[in-house]
Amino acid sequence: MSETIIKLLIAIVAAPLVGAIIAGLDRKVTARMQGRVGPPILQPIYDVLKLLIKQPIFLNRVQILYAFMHLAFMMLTLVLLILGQDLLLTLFVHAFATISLILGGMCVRSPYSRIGSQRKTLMLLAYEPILVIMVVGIYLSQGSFMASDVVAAGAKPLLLSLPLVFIAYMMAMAIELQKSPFDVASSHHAHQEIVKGVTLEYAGPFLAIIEIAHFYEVFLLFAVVYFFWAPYNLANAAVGMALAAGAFLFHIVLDNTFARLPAMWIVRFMWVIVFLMATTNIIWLYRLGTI
Amino acid sequence: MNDINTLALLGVIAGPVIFAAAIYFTKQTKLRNILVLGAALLTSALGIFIAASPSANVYPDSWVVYAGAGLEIVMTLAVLAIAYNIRSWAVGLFGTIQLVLVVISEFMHGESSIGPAFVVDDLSRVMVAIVSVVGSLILVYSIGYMKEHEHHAPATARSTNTFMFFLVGFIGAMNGLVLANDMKWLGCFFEATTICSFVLIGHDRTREAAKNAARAILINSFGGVALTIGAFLALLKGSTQYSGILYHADIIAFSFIALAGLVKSAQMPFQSWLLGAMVAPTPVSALLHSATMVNIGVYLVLRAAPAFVGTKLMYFIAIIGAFSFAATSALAIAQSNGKKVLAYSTIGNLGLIFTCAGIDSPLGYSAAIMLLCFHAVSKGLLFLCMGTIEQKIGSRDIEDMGSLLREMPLTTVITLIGMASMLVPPFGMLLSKWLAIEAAISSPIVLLLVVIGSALTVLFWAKWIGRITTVSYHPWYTIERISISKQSVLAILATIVVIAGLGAILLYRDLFVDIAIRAYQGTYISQSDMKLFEAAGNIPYWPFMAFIGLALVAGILAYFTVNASNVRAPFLCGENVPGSTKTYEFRSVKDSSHLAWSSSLYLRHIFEESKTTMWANLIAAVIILSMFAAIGVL
Amino acid sequence: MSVLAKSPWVVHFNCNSCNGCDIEFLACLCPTYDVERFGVVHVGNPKHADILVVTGSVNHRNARVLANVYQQMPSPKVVVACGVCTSSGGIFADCYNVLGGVDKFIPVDVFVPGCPPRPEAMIDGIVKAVGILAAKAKGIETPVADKPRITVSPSPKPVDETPAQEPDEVGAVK
Amino acid sequence: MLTNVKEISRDTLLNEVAAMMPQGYRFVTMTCVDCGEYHDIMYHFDKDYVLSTLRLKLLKGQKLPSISDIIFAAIIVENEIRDLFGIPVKGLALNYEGRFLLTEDAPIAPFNKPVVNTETKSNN
Amino acid sequence: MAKRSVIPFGPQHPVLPEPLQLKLVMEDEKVVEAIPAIGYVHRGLERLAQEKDYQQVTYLAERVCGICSFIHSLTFCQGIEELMNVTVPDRAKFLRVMWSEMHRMHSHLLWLGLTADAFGFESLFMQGMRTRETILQLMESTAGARIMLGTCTVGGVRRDIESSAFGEINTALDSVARDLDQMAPTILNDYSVRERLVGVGTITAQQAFETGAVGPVAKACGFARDFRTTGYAAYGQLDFKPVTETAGDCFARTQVRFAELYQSVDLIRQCMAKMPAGPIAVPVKGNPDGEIIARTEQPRGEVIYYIKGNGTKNLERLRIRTPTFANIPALLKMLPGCQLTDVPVIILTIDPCISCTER
Amino acid sequence: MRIFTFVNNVWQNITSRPATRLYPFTPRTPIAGARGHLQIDADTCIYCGICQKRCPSNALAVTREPKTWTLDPYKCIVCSYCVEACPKKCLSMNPAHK
Repeated sequence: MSETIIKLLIAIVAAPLVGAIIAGLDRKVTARMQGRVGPPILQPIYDVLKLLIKQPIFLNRVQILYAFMHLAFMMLTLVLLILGQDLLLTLFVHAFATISLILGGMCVRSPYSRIGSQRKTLMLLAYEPILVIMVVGIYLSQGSFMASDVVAAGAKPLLLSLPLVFIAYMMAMAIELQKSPFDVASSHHAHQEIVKGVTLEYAGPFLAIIEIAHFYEVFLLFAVVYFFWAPYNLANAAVGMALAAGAFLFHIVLDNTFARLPAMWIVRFMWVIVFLMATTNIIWLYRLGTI
Repeated sequence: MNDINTLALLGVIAGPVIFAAAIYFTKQTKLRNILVLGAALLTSALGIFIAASPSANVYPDSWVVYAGAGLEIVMTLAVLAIAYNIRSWAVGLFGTIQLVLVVISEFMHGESSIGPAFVVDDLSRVMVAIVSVVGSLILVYSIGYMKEHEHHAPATARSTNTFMFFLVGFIGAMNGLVLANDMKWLGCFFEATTICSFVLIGHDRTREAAKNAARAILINSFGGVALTIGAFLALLKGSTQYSGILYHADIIAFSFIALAGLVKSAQMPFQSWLLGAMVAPTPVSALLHSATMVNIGVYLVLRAAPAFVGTKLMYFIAIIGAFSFAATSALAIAQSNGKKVLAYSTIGNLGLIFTCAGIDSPLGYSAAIMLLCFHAVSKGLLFLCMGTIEQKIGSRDIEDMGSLLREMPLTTVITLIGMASMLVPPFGMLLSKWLAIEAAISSPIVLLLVVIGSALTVLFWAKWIGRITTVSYHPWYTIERISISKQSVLAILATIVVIAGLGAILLYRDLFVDIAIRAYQGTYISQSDMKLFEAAGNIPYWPFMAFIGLALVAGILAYFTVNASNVRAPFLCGENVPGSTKTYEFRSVKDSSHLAWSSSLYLRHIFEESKTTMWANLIAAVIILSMFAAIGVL
Repeated sequence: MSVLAKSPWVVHFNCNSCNGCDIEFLACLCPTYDVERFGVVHVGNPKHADILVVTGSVNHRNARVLANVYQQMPSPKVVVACGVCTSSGGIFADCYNVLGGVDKFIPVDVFVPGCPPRPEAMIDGIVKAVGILAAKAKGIETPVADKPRITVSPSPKPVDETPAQEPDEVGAVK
Repeated sequence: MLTNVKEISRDTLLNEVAAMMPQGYRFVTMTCVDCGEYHDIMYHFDKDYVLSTLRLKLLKGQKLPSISDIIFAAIIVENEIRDLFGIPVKGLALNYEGRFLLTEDAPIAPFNKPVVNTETKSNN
Repeated sequence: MAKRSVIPFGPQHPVLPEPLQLKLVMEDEKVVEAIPAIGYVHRGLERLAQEKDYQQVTYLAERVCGICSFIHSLTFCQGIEELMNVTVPDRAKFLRVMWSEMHRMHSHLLWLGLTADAFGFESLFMQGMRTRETILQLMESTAGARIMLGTCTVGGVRRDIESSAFGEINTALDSVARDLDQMAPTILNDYSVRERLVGVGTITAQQAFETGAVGPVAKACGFARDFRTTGYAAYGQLDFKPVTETAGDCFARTQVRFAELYQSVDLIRQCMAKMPAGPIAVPVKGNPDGEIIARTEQPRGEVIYYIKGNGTKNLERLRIRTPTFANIPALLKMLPGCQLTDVPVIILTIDPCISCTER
Repeated sequence: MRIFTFVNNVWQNITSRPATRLYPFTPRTPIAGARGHLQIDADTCIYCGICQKRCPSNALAVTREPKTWTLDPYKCIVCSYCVEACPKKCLSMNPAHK
């Protein structure tokens, strides 16, 4: 028990740091791809530290509550994953973390914030089924919903049985990372048509909370990529890491070579092309398996 | 066989009816209210007693069976009377078919071994608990509600006495239905609920109310016909009781009963009566949607589910349910009428229950029962909240619920609790939805529909919650004044929702799992299903509590410690009107002030109601027809 | 060094500018100058910003916008006035619809001269602003920025950088 | 020098303007000059890079009929003239009521010359 | 029926480089109505011009707009010169064309960057701005300043470009052309870019004519209306054809501007090849009298200066009609019916210069 | 119609040195002839006031008695009109920015 708790504590502390460094690397590499020098790699951490000491301006108190919920549910997602719990339930918890953020954007009388929230809802609508399908795929290939069984020694790497689902997951991940063709709701870069979307009315420490939650999310997203080649053994872990690094580069290139596309386009794309892709993979697994 | 149990059983059915009769003849409002309260107390006490008592069967004398038959004929005649009254030849036709079948079946003899006429088993105890507790609370609520409703109801409205009579009677009928095993009694209570709902929906007797009431009785009496046919077919094979049908696995008879269930539960394409029922006073909607009427369908199917494991029929029921879930979730997105959103959500959730029931695994079964319970409580609460809100702000439109948190903080917080229970992970609804998806893993089509549906539900719940919690900054909140009966009921229901929600995982682990195991005793369950079932029962409880607790503590601390001097007006591109009481006012053309307004997303161009409904109904009808084709009826 | 100095987020408001300063400010963000090296992010939203970069003088209509934008920024905050119009009205000081420099409406911490200032000058201004930001975070009183005039006279030696208010008659604004 | 100038009066304005478009003239802009007792209002049209001008002398205090119904593009410039010269424009399709370029504290009709000796009515 | 959304778009908005407000009325995210509110950059420059010496107005005119500043001063000087019958030396005319075209290039590249930004293509924005920096550097080395060149004066230009600098200019132009070639497949053929531009903000040729649209907006509707073809300055001696497209949507406007960038490179090269020797300015005596309309082609379209002199050193009236002023009615025709997502793109494809518009 | 058309550019950027001028750390030598800021040779100046008259933005103030020449750099638009007008050529433009 105490071992679990120590593991959890380490994860809770380390995950946002890793997430922040990934985000920092992201900014650095993006800058280099644009021919710039870019910020220091620790820049996201500086940003959060700075936000924490800024004046806590707010619009109404409800939004503060939602910010905390967002963070807590994001942490809960991590904890459930570390505990090796049911992936589907973890996914729902994660979805609710996003919903809290959406609600935080909606509960203020600020038009851009609300529009951002609505778009974020659409994005949730776009990628959530894909993630559920992914979990179903994991079940079909591993025979269990438990995260612990996916990484258990002797398990088959997921990527072998779920190649199309992996591609679909990449798309869903791009939405959650707010990467370019999909950055309709908010983005870390300026010049957004809806200003900052959901996080528009958060400032100071409250924004820092959301940023930290975002670091958790970044970590989680890459952790899932790692899961695609995860079974316990050193060689596999290296492949998993390489896969995560590849995903990282893919997203930056994606971000840098695409224009932002309209929200409805994204929903259509995800529900038609990506969804079909994922389900094809799933149906293939069904054919192999039960039927 | 226990005398006290029999008495309780009798009390929980006949008690409300007797009270109802007394209420009908009471002249004084105060006395009437006391009687309603008494009925509520008695029913809920007896309901809880039955729920807590061990399983029992009631073998009555033969006269009871005859009484059931007699009552069923009376009810059928009442339907015919209504048909004459509203000049509906279709209802007349349905009534006549029923009458003929019932009378014919009087002269036929069933199996020699007469089973129990009334049964108290796991499922019926759960149902009685829901009906009695939630139903009684709605009764109490309606005392306060009707007092206000009398003031601005149209002059054509029926008297409150009549209203109360049918409302209280309804609960009796409903209890009877879930306890009855004898097909005659079942049919009799089935018709009784149809008639009650007709009267209650048409309570205001406006043109619209009359129209919707007529539609309700039309569709429901169609359901009645299906049930009677089912009973008749069963009788042909010799069973006079529901348990007999199950025992013989009489799939043809059951398919008609299931059809009746689909009609009562307002699944696609029979959903229109439930949407129409929204014109009724809110307690009626609450009662129909949460505790009573719509649960009949799922109850009938759930009871039969373990008996028909692995049949095509169950598979189709699962598909119809899943399809209803997905379609109504899509339809709900385009609605701005709050009650209608709730109605669609009800249909969707019942669809999900059908799906779970149709999946044929203890996991699905346990999910279905859990969903049934949590849905009844949460939806009941939400409807009552809607009624309170509607009476206060005079609108059902989601868009008008902007500053509710300031105007009626208490009700809003309670509404939020209700909505949160539909959406937040460890609370019951989401837990059941999770179980549903896991259970559906074996049938891909059902799975896809459920996945799509649950993604769509997020859209309208998030939109609505967002709108309700929208407030501009205000240093103080209004103190809310609503009648004590309404307030206390809301508080009690909210408490139930919170406690049940927090304990959902425990409840599941310790209660619903056992029920499912008992129900599926002796049926074949695949290894993987069993594994899932076991895993689901073992989810840890503490991380949820720890982190939700953490969020609440931190959030609430921050909520009360942030300084009001840090409040800033929203970002309006710099054109805020300084000093305006409305912080979302901006200057625009001609320097005049305009209100910034951002309405929610309805996607009407995609999910336009009439068009989507048409297509969805068509598809649903095809599925139902293919269901009958698949089992060889057509 | 305070963390504030490491992550100054900038919001830019164009008051009455002729765009000259705006596009030079944009040039700062772009690869050739890339102020993101200092952690600068152009946020476009006053609620997230630490530094307000104003370009252009103030007129009757945008004065209220400027006040709103400034008011919506969380403290500590710093204002950088880029360009001569922003500092004093510049060539437009005598226009009927120009109320003068930004310093008449909000406290300005850094003035950047030039018409338009080159990106280098703007970077200098931002670096200076970052220092002030760090000081403000520590609660140190920062002096009001002045706009020193350069006065020369033949005897005995040129006097450089005298304070603004000293000679009364020189450069009377209107 | 300004070529192709045609003097018109307030009554014939709308007809003259309406006649320009069918002849292939594109509306370019309007110019207003304060000439003491009257405002010189010019409507510039362009055809094949050649400018034609309709010139209207509008006495101070008179209202200017709007051509925005005929030429939508005139809305902006008419509102501008309304602001800068204080000339009331009749029948504007989108009337900013003197709050187009200027706002409440700004000077009224800043382009009008200061009135010396002559009695001209205030335009507001 | 749900209420319609009403949101302020501007004045302080990250995609708008300049303060301009649009009151947008929307259903879901579809714009039903867009009403502009301007006046955030109105300075009253025209009247200031009437109070200043006409020579000084050259510098004032430059600051009508910082993006096409040189062409503003050029137009003003051409007006005054015509009014005072000053003949400008040929070399000065060629130099004026060179700087005009440099300004056109920097303006179009800036526009390209901002538009890329409006449709969320950050690295294209960076690339455009980076290419633009080459032009700015060129302007700095030839004129002494990056933006406000200040080289145009009544009677000629103030600064010469020595032939020795031509090599450097050619190298810079080569590098710009190379950058443009590299960007071309993205701007003209990338799926995501086309998805955002094709069919968005379309106006018909008829609408463009009726609303008096000018510049690339008109050219994208098939009107070959380019004031340079009238041959002011040295344009008469150079060989070029106005670029046109016919679709009338955002993509057509993008194509027009992108092609104009290549055209400008070519025009500067032609200038250097045909550059005559001689003085760069003639002295000017006296004061302007009479009224004149001067017109030139700016990056955004035709600019019109109405100048009325009264024989004193102060002007009687200076009126500036800038191209954005003429394009706003067209913008108002484009906006209703589009999605909120497209609003910034549509606004930016008319390349608004509010500072010009309001002066 | 293609996707990923920008990869070329991105690849080139990442493989070559960034275009950024590391300004405050490595200042650039000013371009000759650039109009950076105005400066005066006080000894040659005769305080005639022509520059003040010419200045479009009233940034200069010259008094004959006592002889002072004052520049408000926060009004100067660096047009160098005064430089051209100065009869003694004592005004000049320093190419360094300020």
